[in-house]
Amino acid sequence: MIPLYWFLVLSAILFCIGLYAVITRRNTIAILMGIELMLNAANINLIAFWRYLYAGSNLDGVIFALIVFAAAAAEVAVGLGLILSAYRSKETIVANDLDTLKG
Amino acid sequence: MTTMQLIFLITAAVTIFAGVMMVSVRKLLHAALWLILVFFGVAVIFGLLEASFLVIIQIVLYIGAIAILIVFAIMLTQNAIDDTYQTSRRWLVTAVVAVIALAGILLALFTWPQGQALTSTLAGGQQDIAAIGLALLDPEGYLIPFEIASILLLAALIGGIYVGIEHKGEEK
Amino acid sequence: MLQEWLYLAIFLAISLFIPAAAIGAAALLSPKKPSTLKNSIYECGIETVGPARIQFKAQYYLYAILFLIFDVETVFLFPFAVAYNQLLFFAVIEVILFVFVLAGGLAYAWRRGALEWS
Amino acid sequence: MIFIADPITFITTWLNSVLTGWGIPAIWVQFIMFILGAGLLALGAMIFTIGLIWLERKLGGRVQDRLGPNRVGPWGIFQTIADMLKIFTKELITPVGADKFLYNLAPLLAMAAVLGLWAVIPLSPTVFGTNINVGVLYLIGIGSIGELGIIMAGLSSNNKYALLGGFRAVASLLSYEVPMAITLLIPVMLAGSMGLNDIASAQKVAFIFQAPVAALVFFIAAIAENGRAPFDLMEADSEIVAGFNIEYSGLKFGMYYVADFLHAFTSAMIFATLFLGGWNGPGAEQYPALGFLYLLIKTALVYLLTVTIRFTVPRLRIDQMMAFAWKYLTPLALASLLVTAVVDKAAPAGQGLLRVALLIGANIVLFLIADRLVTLYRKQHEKARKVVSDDRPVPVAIRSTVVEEPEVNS
Repeated sequence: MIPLYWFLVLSAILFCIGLYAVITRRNTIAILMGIELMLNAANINLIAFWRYLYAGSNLDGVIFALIVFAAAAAEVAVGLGLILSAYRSKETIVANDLDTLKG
Repeated sequence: MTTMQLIFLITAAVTIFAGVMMVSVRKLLHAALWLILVFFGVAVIFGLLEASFLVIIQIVLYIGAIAILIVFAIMLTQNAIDDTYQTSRRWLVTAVVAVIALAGILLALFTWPQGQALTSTLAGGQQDIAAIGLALLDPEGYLIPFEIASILLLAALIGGIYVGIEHKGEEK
Repeated sequence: MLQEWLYLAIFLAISLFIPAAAIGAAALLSPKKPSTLKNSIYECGIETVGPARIQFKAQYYLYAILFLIFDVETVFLFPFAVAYNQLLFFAVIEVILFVFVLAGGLAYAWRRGALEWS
Repeated sequence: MIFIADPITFITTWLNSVLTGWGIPAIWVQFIMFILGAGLLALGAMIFTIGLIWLERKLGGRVQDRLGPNRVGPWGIFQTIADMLKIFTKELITPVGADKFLYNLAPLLAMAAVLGLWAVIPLSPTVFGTNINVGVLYLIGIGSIGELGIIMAGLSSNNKYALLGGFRAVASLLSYEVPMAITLLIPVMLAGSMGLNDIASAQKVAFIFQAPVAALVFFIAAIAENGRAPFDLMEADSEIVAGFNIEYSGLKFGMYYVADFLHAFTSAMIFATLFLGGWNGPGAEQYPALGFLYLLIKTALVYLLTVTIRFTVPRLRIDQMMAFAWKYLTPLALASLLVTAVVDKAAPAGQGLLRVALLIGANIVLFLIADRLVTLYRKQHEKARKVVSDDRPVPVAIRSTVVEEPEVNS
């Protein structure tokens, strides 16, 4: 059967790809996409640990992943809304150019 | 090597490839489509972990809703940025940082004493979704996270609409 | 459990393969005589003006947000629906609370005019 | 096992024993059976569509007082086959500037999103693709793959109208998916499972009698999900020429066409399974083949209704369509969910008929309240509209003087 650490390695690689996207990309939407990738990697970790250590006894991992789904949805909704709002007032969505706090 | 392991390896390879393409491709729209492939790969991984409810949620929520929202946002802001202006010049430094982080995680993982020994045989049955429902609504279980999730979603809905709606009269 | 998913995967692969095979066969059977005019973009008979990238209304985005939030809500309610027969009345009250909080969001969107197609 | 009672299971068992007899390992036998079953089901569904298209065109013709196809063969029955031969040999045009890969992938996804639904529909008590325990959510997930196909078609065609049509289509599909997903909760709740075969077998009393409002909402949302009249905004010929599939030709367009017709029938089948009891009927348990017949009859009734609606009702405006989804169907679906949950829990246990009566009563009250609210809302808005339109000239029909014909003695 598949050893646990295979899943963990996959999750680590995906997480680092997401991290790379978050740091290098200048477009805020692309940064958000990187964050989604990182959340997915975290979910793999949660489910893998749940499956291998606690599957018989409780549902912590699954519920945790469910809440992560809800948080990801909330984050995308508000994050993209902010990006659109910034685009409307500034005509740009490049992260470096959005450096003033006033609207 | 069993069939399961083979399926895992293929899925992992495809997922990682799609992830790399997502961060390296120039057009943002194509990056979003690669991201959808990553989501799909993660869904298959959930399937291998016998979490059928999460497989279908991954498809319904991530591919069906979040990815579509991202594509909408890209289309709405597409005049803002031209395709050649995507990555910053420090990409090499960042790549090194990311690889070092990965190496650190992997090192921690492989030096973890019980890590490699943990394997699990598959139960073979279907995931019990009623158990999730019972646990979610159990006051001694996860009722508080369940209700807080509703408030989180409400806040996201109100926030998203408040910032997303075009305020009349504030147009320049 | 994996048997069911294997069946679904095979089914989806086949349902992708059948139309692909049909289109492939049609591509072999059909004539291929491309011309500049034939391959040009259709725009009601006149020549195409400007690029195909057009600006969209923010309205689409508002609907997508509403959809996303309600989709998450429905997904949270599905385990409740499956477990419904084993639950007590108290659980139904909890779900009513859950739904009412989100219905408040819908009411807010309604009042803000986010549901109007302007 | 008797052949007549359950032919499919009979053949499967026979084939299974033959393959095992050849010395093929059990896992591979199952794999082969999966491929055979899935392939035959998908292929059967596609070939079935040929008849379906003829049927719908003929019915549509009759509804609109036309003849419908009547040239090729008796009653024009071979019309679709002629059409198919033609479309097979049409040139496949790829427009300039199109994103080749996505452009070619989109029709496949559109077709797969419809065929994939057949994997979970129980055709008879014993014949179903798989009774997976997330079957209902699978229906929603497959729907979202269809949306993905539409977005891809719109984006890759390099055409303004395709892009506009694609986004309109996706926005309306998203909007109607919300009430649809909420009403899907109700059969799940009443049956206590998400597997479609479990839901079908739980319906000793069809769920339409326990949740008529939910059934109505689901029916309307399903029509909208199919993109059929009166919700055919995405193909509004006069507004956005043909929507997202405008740049497709030959069989690639044909795939959208076939998917459209098959989707309508499949939706009717899902409705029959979720709310009309699926294969349930007298004697269906003993003779599964009879169950298939019941399912077909129920599906045909629902399908006939959708076809009649398609050919009689005019198209809605897009603002009306969106308002209908969000301001009427979604609140109604939420209310129906809560009412069903409360009444079903509060009803005394063990009394089947009383419970059903209570549920029907609650649903009728709910529907009347909703109707009343809509009337009030409309009155309010009509007042507002009158104020706006005061200054405009209002066309008044001039009543022509009717010349009375002299009575003729008969």
